[in-house]
Amino acid sequence: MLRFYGVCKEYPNGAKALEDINLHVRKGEFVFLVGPTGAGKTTLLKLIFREELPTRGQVIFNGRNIARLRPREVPYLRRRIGIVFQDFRLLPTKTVYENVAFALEVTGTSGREIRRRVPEVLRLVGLEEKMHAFPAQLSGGEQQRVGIARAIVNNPPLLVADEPTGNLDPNTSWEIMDLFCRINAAGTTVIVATHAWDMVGAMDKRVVVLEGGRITRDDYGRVALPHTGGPAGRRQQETGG
Amino acid sequence: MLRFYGVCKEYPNGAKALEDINLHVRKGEFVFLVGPTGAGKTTLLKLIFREELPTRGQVIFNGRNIARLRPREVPYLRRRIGIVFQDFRLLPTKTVYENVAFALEVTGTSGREIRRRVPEVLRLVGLEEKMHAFPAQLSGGEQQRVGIARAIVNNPPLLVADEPTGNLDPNTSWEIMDLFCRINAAGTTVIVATHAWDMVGAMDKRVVVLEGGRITRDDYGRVALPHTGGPAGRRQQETGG
Amino acid sequence: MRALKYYFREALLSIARNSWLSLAAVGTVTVSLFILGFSLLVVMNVNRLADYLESSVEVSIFLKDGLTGQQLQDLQNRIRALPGVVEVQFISKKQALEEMKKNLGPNRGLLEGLEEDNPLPDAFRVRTQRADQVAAVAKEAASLPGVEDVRYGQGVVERLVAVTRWVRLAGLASMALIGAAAVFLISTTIRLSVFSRQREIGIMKYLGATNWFVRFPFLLEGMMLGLAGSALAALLVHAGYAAVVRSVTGAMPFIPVVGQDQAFFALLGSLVALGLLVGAAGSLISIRRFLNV
Amino acid sequence: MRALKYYFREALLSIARNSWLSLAAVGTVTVSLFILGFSLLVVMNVNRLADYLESSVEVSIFLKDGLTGQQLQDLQNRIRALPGVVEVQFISKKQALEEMKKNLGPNRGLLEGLEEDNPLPDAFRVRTQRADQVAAVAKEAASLPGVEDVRYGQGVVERLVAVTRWVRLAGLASMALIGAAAVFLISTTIRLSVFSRQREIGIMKYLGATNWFVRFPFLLEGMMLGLAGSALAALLVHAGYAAVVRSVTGAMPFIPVVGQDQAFFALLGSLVALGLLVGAAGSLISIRRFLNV
Ligand SMILES: Nc1ncnc2c1ncn2[C@@H]1O[C@H](COP(=O)(O)OP(=O)(O)OP(=O)(O)O)[C@@H](O)[C@H]1O
Ligand SMILES: Nc1ncnc2c1ncn2[C@@H]1O[C@H](COP(=O)(O)OP(=O)(O)OP(=O)(O)O)[C@@H](O)[C@H]1O
Ligand SMILES: [Mg+2]
Ligand SMILES: [Mg+2]
Repeated sequence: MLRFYGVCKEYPNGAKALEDINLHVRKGEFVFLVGPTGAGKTTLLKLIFREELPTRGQVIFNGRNIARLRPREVPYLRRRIGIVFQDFRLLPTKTVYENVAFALEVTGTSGREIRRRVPEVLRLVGLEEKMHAFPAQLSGGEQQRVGIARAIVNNPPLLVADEPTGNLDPNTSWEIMDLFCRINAAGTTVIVATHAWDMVGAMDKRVVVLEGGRITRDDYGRVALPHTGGPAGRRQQETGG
Repeated sequence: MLRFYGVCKEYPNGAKALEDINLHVRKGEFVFLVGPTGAGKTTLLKLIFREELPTRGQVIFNGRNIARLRPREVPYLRRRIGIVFQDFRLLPTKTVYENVAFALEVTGTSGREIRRRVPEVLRLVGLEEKMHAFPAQLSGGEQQRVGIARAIVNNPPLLVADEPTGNLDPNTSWEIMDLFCRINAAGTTVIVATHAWDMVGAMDKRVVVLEGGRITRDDYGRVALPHTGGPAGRRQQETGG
Repeated sequence: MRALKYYFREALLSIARNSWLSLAAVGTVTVSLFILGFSLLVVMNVNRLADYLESSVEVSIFLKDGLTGQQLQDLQNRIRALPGVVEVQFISKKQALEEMKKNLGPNRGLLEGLEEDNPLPDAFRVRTQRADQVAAVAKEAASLPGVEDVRYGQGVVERLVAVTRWVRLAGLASMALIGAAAVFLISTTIRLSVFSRQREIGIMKYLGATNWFVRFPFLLEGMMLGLAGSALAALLVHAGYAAVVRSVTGAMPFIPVVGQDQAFFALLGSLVALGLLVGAAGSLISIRRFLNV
Repeated sequence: MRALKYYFREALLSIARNSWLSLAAVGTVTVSLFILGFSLLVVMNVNRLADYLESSVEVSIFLKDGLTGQQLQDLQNRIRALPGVVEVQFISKKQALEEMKKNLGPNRGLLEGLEEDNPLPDAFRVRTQRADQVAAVAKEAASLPGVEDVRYGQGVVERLVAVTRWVRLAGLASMALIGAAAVFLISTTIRLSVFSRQREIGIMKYLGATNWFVRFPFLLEGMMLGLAGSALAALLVHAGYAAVVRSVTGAMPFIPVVGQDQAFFALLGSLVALGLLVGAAGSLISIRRFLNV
């Protein structure tokens, strides 16, 4: 479904974010993308929905080279991808309800369908009470969940989530991961970039590790955490490495 | 140093964020503020630096009622508080260097001192290479660290950090916590709102738990995690609770 | 249908929620178009005045003595056929003397006793449509048989022609200028208001909105703000001009003014159309650069 | 010192980094003030023309026959002392006859032989400073000893007075209007550009910046943009007006125009000052509502 061939990304200011990325995500897979801050996770995801174009190499989605899409085709690509942004990207002048509804309006969904789907998905992320609040009136975690609701509301074939639990407490984080697993089980391909190693470690999914713009590991199954959970453990590891 | 007396906060739209908060933070303390998303952590911190005013009750900082400050005194209050914002709040038209320097410019620090301090603190958070990038050219974690650098650059007597590691990988998160500990050891009072229970659990500091706008626990020492680290564990706990 | 409903709801919501921006835009449209409309009316009136002045220039064609009625008739026809001539009036020597007496006022005694042996000639008095046709008419008339002499206020007419031509040109130029300024000011304001929502536009695009889906509410919004502003401007021009005309015709009934006739309402209509157009075009153009994401 | 350096650096950096906003602001200032400046010049010129027309109105004071030189001298002094009188010219009966002959042109033969027994009276011809003083002067003069009759173009003068008074009023009113419009447009643009940086202002306040610390760079920025725009406008007005004056005096040398004299440069100076002021005030006012955090 999604393939990266020798993809490099260098930003105009000279920052090299990705180097020679080769990756194949099959339909129905659940992939964790992990790696230290600044490793290039967000950049990789941005290449998928064409926020950025690769400097070299190709990104193929459903058999089409994303860089070669004509401008008018781009919206239709994006409608097939649900995106949870690291910086939320909520529309500040729209309420929670309207923000989620927007993803449906865009595809021309009927008003009745919108009125049915939106409250349903807001209930899934636990925000039915904040339906008519504006983003500025929400806590960080609530905003993040609005972003998640918006990404899944139109059942996209591919879900791309960038750090979807960074502002959530462990309980809510697990609920969201559960939600992703259920969506995945229903057939949606899911790619999650995250720093939550504890969850990654416990969830038994494919894990792609990105470091300094390169893929350094691509495994299925439980992975060892890069630290042992405390300051002492981390220091040990540091002197050891 | 900081006292809350029967503080309530109800937002104009009717959302009750805090109810009857009584809290005393002593000079030199290190306090974790934890709790589920939407519990009121950010609201509590905003009351400290007067982004919001309490609906009832009093917030006393160094013997002065913060709500009673005259407008012209507010900047001087804020200069004594280093703040890491949950939503970063970097100045988009300033480079990383300028963003950090701004906190010093505000206090009238000399140019020489600024040129000395800023690179030093950027090195502490590992961003010396990104000094001349603009916020939009940074990864989420990098932006967060700029916010941290800015908060600590002028050695404030009180450091207030809202979710400072939400976008950081575990290694970097531990480094930042280490940094906070060292700052705390040097005499700065530190209040950190966070969802990183694993770190809170491992660090042996005072922990204030906020739930639904009320303080439900205020303990020193290691606390039990609210979940056991995996989907199975969480579900167990859920059915158990 | 459904989409249209969405577009209108979005546009109205956006106007309401960005009320400050909307007010600024409407205010700018109103002020700019009010100035434009009023200046246009001033220019129209100055032109009307110039027309009036020009048409009051006369050529006097003095005739030889002793022409027959038939000759006079022929001559009158030939003069009337000259290009630009709109009125030909016959002034007999008797009428001429009466007029001269009137003009001399207290010195009219000078002309006493001339009635019997009137030395003044018969004459035709000719009006042309425009002042710059006077010289040509005078020249043609001078070569007609039976014409003794042709006179007109040479210096004055030339001046008048120069002034009115200049006034017309200046009026046209300043209208073009003020019009361009109004368009610039309005579109700048609308650009600024779109600019402040740059991020929103980007987000919409990332959610799979087509360009037209993003653009349409902005287009509608621009048109509504433009319409509101220009309608207000038209109302103000209407009311203001009525007041001005009232006081002008009160103080100076002899001055011809452009009334609230068809041309006036055409002008108001154009103002409204301009506001609508600039609002629409301003939104479309300014949103373009943010759509490429 | 250090702070001042910081303020200037901030203002310049902000202009450079928000180049689009800055350009929009400068453009708006330039266009608005150019229109204002040019309209002001038009009004000044129309006023000058009105003055010229008014001052060419004359009162003719016809004298009784047989006054002595001493009496004439006394009379002239008393007339000169009347309020508003700027020029008194003695026209002897002989001069009057010559003039009349000239005016009659081809009909001058009418007056032949009158030289010996000239029926015309001696007269004083008086100019007043303003047309509306004519009537009063005429009335006063009529009651002086030795004066036979006083005449002036009654109907015409009254009209002229009405027109020029009206033109002056209308000029003043439209200047006030266009001036207010320019101030509104400029300050709206500056407000919009500050508005788009609302969040930044809030952040600065949360970092402990005093109001003045946040305000000062904006103030400087507003002043710089206002200055740049108004200086450009002044240059354009200067160049444009020079071109207009050249072609007006070429086409109509008889029309009095406001030259590029002291008043002209005072006007340009005021434009620049206005731009600076509105830029500064606009920033200060618009930033105020964002400072309360
Ligand atoms: N628009 C940009 N212009 C220039 N450099 C950029 C831009 N965006 C990202 N970078 C740089 O590219 C590198 C990778 O950034 P990216 O956002 O992909 O990291 P990340 O893995 O998502 O990190 P984090 O976990 O902190 O979000 C970083 O060094 C960053 O500074
Ligand atoms: N400006 C506001 N207007 C109205 N309601 C608000 C506003 N800010 C926060 N709230 C509400 O107050 C409650 C507490 O919000 P707060 O931001 O303090 O939570 P939090 O503990 O920081 O949560 P998180 O961990 O998700 O950041 C939430 O229910 C939120 O919706
Ligand atoms: Mg990222
Ligand atoms: Mg929060």
